Amino acid sequence: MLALFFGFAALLVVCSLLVVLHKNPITSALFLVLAFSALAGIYLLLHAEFLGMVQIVVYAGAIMVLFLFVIMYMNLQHDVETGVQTAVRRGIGWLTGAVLLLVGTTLLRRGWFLGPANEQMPAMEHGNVAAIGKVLYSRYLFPFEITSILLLVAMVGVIVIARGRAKHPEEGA
Amino acid sequence: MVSSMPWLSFLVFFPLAAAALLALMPRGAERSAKLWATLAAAIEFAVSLPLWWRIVPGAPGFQFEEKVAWIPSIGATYHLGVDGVSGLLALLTTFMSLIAIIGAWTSVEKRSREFYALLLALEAGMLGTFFCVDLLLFYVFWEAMLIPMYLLIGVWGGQRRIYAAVKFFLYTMAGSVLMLVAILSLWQVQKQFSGVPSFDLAAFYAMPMHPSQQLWYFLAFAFAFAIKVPMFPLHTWLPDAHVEAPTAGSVILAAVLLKMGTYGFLRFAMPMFPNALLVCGPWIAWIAIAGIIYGALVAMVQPDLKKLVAYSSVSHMGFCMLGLMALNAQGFAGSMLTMLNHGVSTGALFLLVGVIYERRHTRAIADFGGLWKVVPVFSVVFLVVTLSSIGLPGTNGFVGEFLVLLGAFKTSFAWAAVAASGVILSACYMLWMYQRVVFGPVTHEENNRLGDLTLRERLVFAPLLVLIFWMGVAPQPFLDRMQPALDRTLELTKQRAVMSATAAGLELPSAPGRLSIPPAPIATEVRP
Amino acid sequence: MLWIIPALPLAAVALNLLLGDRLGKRGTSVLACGAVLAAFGFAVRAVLHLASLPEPARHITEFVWTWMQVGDFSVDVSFLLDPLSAVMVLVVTGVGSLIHIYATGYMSHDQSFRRFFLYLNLFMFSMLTLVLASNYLLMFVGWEGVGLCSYLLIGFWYHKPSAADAGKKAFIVNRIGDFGFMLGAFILIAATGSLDFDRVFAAAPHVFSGPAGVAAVTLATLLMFLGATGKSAQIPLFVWLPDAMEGPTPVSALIHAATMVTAGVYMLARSHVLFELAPATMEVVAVIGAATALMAATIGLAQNDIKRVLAYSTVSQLGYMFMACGVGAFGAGIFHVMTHAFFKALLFMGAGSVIHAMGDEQDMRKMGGLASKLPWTHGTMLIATIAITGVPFFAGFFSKDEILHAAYASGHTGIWLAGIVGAGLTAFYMTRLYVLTFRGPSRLSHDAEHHLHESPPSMIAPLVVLAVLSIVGGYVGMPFQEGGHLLERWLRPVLESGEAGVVHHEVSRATEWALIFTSVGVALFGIFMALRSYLWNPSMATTLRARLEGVHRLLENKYWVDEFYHVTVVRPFVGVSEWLWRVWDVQVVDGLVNGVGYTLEGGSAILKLFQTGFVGTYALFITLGVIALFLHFLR
Amino acid sequence: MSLVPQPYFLAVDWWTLGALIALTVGVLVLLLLEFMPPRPNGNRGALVSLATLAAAGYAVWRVRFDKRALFEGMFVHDGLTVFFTLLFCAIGAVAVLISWNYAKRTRIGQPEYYALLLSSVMGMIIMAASNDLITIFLGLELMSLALYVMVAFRRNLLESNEAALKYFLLGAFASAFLLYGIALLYGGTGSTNLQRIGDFLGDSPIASNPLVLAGSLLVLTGFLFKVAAVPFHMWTPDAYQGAPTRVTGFMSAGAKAAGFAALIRILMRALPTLSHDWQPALILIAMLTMTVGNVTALLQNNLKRMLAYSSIAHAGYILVAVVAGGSGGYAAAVFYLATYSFMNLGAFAVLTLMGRGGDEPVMVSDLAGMGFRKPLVALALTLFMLSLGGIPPTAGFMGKIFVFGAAVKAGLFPLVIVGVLNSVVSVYYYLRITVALYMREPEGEPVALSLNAPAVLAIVITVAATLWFGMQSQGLWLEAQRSVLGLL
Amino acid sequence: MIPTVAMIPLNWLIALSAIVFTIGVVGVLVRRNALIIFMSVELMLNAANLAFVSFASHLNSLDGQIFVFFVMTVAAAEVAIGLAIIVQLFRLRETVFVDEIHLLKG
Repeated sequence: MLALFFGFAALLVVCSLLVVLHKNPITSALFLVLAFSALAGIYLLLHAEFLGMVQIVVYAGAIMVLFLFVIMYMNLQHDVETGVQTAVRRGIGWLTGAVLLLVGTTLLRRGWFLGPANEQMPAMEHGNVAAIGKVLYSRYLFPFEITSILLLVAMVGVIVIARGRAKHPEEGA
Repeated sequence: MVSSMPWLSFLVFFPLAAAALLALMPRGAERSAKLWATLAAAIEFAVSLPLWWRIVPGAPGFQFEEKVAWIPSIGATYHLGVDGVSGLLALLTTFMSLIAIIGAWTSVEKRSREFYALLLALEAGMLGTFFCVDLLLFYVFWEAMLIPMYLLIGVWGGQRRIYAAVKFFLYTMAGSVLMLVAILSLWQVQKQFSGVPSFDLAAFYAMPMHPSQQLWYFLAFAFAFAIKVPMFPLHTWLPDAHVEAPTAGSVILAAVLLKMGTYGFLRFAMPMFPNALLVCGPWIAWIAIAGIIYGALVAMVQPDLKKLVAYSSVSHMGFCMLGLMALNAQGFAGSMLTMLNHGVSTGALFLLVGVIYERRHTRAIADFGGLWKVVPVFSVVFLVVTLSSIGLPGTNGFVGEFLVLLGAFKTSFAWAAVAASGVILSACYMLWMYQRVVFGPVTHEENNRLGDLTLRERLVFAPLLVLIFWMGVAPQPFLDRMQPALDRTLELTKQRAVMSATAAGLELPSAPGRLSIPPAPIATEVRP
Repeated sequence: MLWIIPALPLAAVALNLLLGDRLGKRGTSVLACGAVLAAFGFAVRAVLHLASLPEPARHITEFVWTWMQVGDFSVDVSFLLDPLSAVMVLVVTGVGSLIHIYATGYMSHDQSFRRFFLYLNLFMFSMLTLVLASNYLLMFVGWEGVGLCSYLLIGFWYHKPSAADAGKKAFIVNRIGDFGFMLGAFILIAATGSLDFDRVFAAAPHVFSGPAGVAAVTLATLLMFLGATGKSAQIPLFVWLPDAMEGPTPVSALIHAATMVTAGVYMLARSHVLFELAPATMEVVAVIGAATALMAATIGLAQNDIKRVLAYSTVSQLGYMFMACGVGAFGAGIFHVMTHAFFKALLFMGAGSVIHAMGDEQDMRKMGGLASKLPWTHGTMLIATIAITGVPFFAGFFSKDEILHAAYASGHTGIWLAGIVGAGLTAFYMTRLYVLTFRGPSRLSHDAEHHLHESPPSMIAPLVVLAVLSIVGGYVGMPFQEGGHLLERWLRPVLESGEAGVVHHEVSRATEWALIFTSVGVALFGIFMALRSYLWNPSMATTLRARLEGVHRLLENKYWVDEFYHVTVVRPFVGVSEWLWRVWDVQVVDGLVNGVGYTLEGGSAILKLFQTGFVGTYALFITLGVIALFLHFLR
Repeated sequence: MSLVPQPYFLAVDWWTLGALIALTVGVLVLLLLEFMPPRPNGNRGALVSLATLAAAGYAVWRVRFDKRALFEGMFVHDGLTVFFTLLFCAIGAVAVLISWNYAKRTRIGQPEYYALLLSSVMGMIIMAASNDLITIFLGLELMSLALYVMVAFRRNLLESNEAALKYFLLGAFASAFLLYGIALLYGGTGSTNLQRIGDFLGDSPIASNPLVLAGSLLVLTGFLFKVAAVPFHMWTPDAYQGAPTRVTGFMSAGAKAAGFAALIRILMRALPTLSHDWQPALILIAMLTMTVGNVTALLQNNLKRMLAYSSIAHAGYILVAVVAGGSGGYAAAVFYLATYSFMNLGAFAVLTLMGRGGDEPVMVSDLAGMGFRKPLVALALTLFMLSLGGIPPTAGFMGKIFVFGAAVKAGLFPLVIVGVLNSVVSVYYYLRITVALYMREPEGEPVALSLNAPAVLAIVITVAATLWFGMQSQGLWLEAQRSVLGLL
Repeated sequence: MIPTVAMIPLNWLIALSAIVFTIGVVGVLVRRNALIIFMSVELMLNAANLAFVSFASHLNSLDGQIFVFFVMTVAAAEVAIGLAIIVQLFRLRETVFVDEIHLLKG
């Protein structure tokens, strides 16, 4: 179990790094898919089977396809990133990241402790899909409804932004 | 007028309403705007006149009080009231506003509706500031007043009007925001003390404060007021504002706006924080004295008439502050009288400068000379006003300065000795200026064609001259009206000093040093 | 009805202003002179009334209205007539009337005739207020009022820059004195609680006792004396008076000879109670008086402008008066004020007559031999000259002698000696003036010769009256009378109270005679020397001048006092002011204010640089912000 | 109050949800309008939006005194909710009014625009009404997504697109921080419900659990980003400048208010025990926010950009009140938000009138001489500037009184002094606008002013509110106090 | 009863999520391609999700998982709009490099 976790974790970290490091956007995107998949694996290990599935379906399946679609639509080549400016940016970026990680872990290493564990949790033997479904439509009905509006807005928004050229001469003058 | 009528509110809001109506007048009504404005100001002045005889000088507290809840949850009230001090200053305001409006008839041709509307709005703001006895309301008027003045300077001003207007606004505001913090904090303290939130002045008067606590409050208030006065070295907005402002603006600025600062000291900073006052008073007095001399010296070398008068204001207002810091009856009365005097005399001076500026479009002293021959009436008026500004006995300036110096002397010989040299210096700069403008041969050909004072201008100056002499020869009616209120303030200051000190378990700090001459024991032994 | 005396000229001023040019020259003359004459009439009436009262009751106060009453301090507008002010009011209205009449002739061709009389009446009002005031503050009103009129009248011909300058100088120098006056008054208020003469003097001996009290009264009197030096042109504030000769001559006669400049003496005499309490001040007064008398006399030796000679003579004579006050002989001082008013007014008016006749020429070097051309002027001037030089039986002799006697008698031998020398010098320069103007060969230009004419009767008549007074005016003060002479006895109710404070050294009759002979001898010697060097042997003056080149330069340039003041006071003041304005005010104080603005704008420009427009930068700052928050919690 | 699930829905619960229901219906109706034949002069979208907002407002108003907790305490109906719901409805209505002419004129995307606007309002309401981090997050995203699109609405304009991109990327970036923070808080407290978090932390003897600290810090970051506090503010000028003016107005008022509403609820409900830890940091942030906002605004020539920096500064003032805390401080913040919304919207409403296209960059110099050409409009703009500058007798002044009063009460004198001095600095650039309006002559052709009734109505409303709340602030203040006192 | 998932220590899970989160942050900071930046943001979101799930499993609660579910929804919506904006950007400027987009600044 632990070994599996380490494998997924390593895969996740490496793929994430490659997403950031790789020059070719398509490759980056593919690594991201891989990273998401690794994450799904970890979810499974954590007995979040439903999420693992959704992770694959939504992220690796839908979102990343969208990404790839866009990248290909744009026909992007390798990112050319040379010059002092880029180097400086990189240096600062990595340094900042390192510091962020450092301060974050320093704080957390002071001995954090978990909140109160839930005692009434139903036992989960074969996945938690049913439990999630139950909760989602009872306790979490309200946020669930919000997400529906959210997706509606996203749809409308995408249509507004990305539909064809301007129809009206005044627009975007 | 029945006393139940909101007389003070009428006084405050009538000009505002008139301003609104004026601003809403149709375009092309510029010509009649001045008439309507004059009418409004005249009505206002007429309605304010009973302030002269209806205020009972000896009656305690404020009179014609109007109190309406404003923001009850924080204890802010719309609370107006008047006493001898504010009544006189309000009269000065209505009077000088009328004068300024009539004085501006020919000088403002562009956008005159708006000009007069702003003047009237300014009048409303000033009256509100003098009448209100609620700290928050006071602050509202105090700041709101800046807007019309700012626009007057900025729109109808001279070359560098924008700089001057913005500087005026920001400088004054920078000072007053700290006062706002103090007010808010004071309100907090008051609420804890009495349990009832209130911005009412009386509530603050009734509250003892630890002397060490008072210092910061006092400094915050003093800073705000000192800028308005303006006290050296916070005065640099004044020359710019005066020079750039249109004549009417300068007149109002000098005549009334500067009084806000000294009035603020008298009404708020001093009685509310007496122990801090006792500590800071001598310092402020010395700064005031420095201002007297500094203003005079700098005025001496000004090439611009308005600037000269502006710096002379610094000097005169130094006298006002010195009188207040003397903390005795003479100093207070002198200071108050100097406020009125300065309002009349300096207002008249600015009007005079306006008169020649209107004709010659220059204010440089070097552009004039020998005017007596060309415009004798103007020169005579100018002379009288100059002498009043110098403080010649028989004119108003003398009585005020004398009482201030006397008051200062009673507190400290050195104050009076150094400050009195300002009397010499004022003669130097004013007479030198007068000489260069009016005496000598006519040096500029254009000046030969100057027209003398018109009938309207004579009518403007006549009441000013009457006041100059009246207040110089028989100032007692004025003194009678202000003194009880001043005495109460002084008494209140002393009481509160003792109250605060005892509440804090401290000994009362000694008053500023006195002359070692034994006080007058003789009042009875008079030779027949 | 005391108030009517100052009110009359004031009413004339008001009428003059109101009626304006409708008045005409004649109307103006009538109005102005009439008002002053009426005032004189009322004054005479009042004084007669005063004289009719028994001696202790000669003290009439008249309350008019409360001027100001603040706290425990109160001042009234109220007038006081007692023997001292009676003398002054008579002199002022009397000589004033004469000069008014004279001026109608003198100024008859001036464009600003009306304005002149307006000022003159205003001056009369102020001067009468000064002398009739019953308290220091009202006195101060007159005090400053005469200063104002002096300013206006000196600068009467305002188009002449020199006149305007002189007027301003007079006012400002006077203001310096007034500054002292005011501070002195403050001490009095602080000590006695009042400025009323009666109350101050009644309280003074009680309040100003002990070392602290003496110190206070010394300071007070010194400050008041500073005021007097300003008004009465004493060292160090005498510089304005010679310049004041820029004004029309009647003005010089009235203000700068007869009345205003003696206000200081009057004030000292009025305050003698205080001064006698402060012996140190008295010494100072005496020394300053003597020094002024001597110094002005020496300057007078070398001046060529007829009016300037008279001006320095005035300064010198005023010095005598202060000398008298300083040695405690206030009565002698007032006596000299009176006689001096007669003969000096006469001298000025005579000089005015000459100038008038000469077509506004004032340089004595261009005169000479006028005696025959201007007989009346010459005659009266001669009398006045004799009077001032101290020739016996003329007015000046009595008063000057009394002063010298008092100086000697009080033990101030040095002062006395200075007075004697001064008397000699006075005799010399006055005789020089007389000779250069009226005697010797004529040095007139052709034009002047042609223009020359005797003055109109309106000018001559006052001269004659004054000439008479210059002769007889001294007889009120005949020496060697038991119980003091007439004036002394008249003034006694006012002046005696304090006399106790001053020790009077009795001198023997013989010494007294010796003193008289000495002073007369010195005067005669001075006259003789002048006659010898300017009339009988004119070359001698030239030789003398050549021999004493340095001294002459020194005197001609008035010891360079003006220049000294200019360098040490005026220039530094203007310089400092310029610096204060251009550097301190504009650059430092305002620079700081604007500096705040510039700093903020600079900050704005810098902050704008952070806003690069790049998403990366913005994200970086967000991350840095998070890191900073972490660091905060890591504390 | 009880978090126990209600046995059944009461009528009042429907009313409490009325605003959200109305908005949802409104959005759907608007989207359906697309299928109806277009009317050349009609503006059905705007009318429907107004009706929707009115209905939403009415529903909440009807039950304004009730207190309900729904959906297991995720949605609460209390004073704060009522106050902010009404405020958001008002902001939305004014935004509809100022959008009227533009949307009508361009005739494109009319219903979509309004649908997005209403969705955004809905997101804001959810943010203010949520008592659970989940719904807060969802509300925030709903609001933000709608706003991203609205910013990008003039999609063929480079600036608009750039603004949207920056806003979007940084918004997502900040959301990630927020989300991570929520995760940590969840880990540290075992719940996402604010009430439970608060109760747990209140009972917990250990104050500084690093998980909670780090979590609250990151959550704070997320909200500080939304309200544009330094150093998370840098998106603001670009987004505000690039966005269509009406959108800028809407989001400057609405998004800020919503962010603060949620922040206030979180701080009051969930993290009161941590105030000791975050107060110094917030003090510094508030100071920096005021100073950077005001100082940078000094040299701006583009009006929208200047107002963007000004809005940053105002976030700083509100933060002062938030730092002061207590019912007074939060009430002051609420009060300030309300007044700020009106005056800022008003200012943008005036800007929408200017320029031919309605969205051209309006420079300060474009205002030259307008004061006497269009006196009333100029007067309105002046009033808004004075109010933003905190000059009496305007609402902005009273807002400052309450904000600084609260901070004074909390003893935060350095903060208050920095604050008031900042308000002086701010007055400089607000005055620049009046200088341009009244004291400068126009150079070249003056910018046209396209007056239209709805926008004028919007200006009249905002002017009235600015003046009324300036002179009669008692009512609003009581409401503000009640809103935070009656927090469920 | 605590299930067996406790075998994966929370420390490591949190560390992992922190590392991934940081990588995401770094990606946003160092890359100039808007798409990659956006992907990095997705990485950050997923790191948060990981943290949620980890906590959820250790707290024995479903809330975290539900949260992740909503986050995914949000992410999907966000991606749609974000990509739309980026596509429009590319249409207008032919670039997706954010350092070439700085019309608005100062």
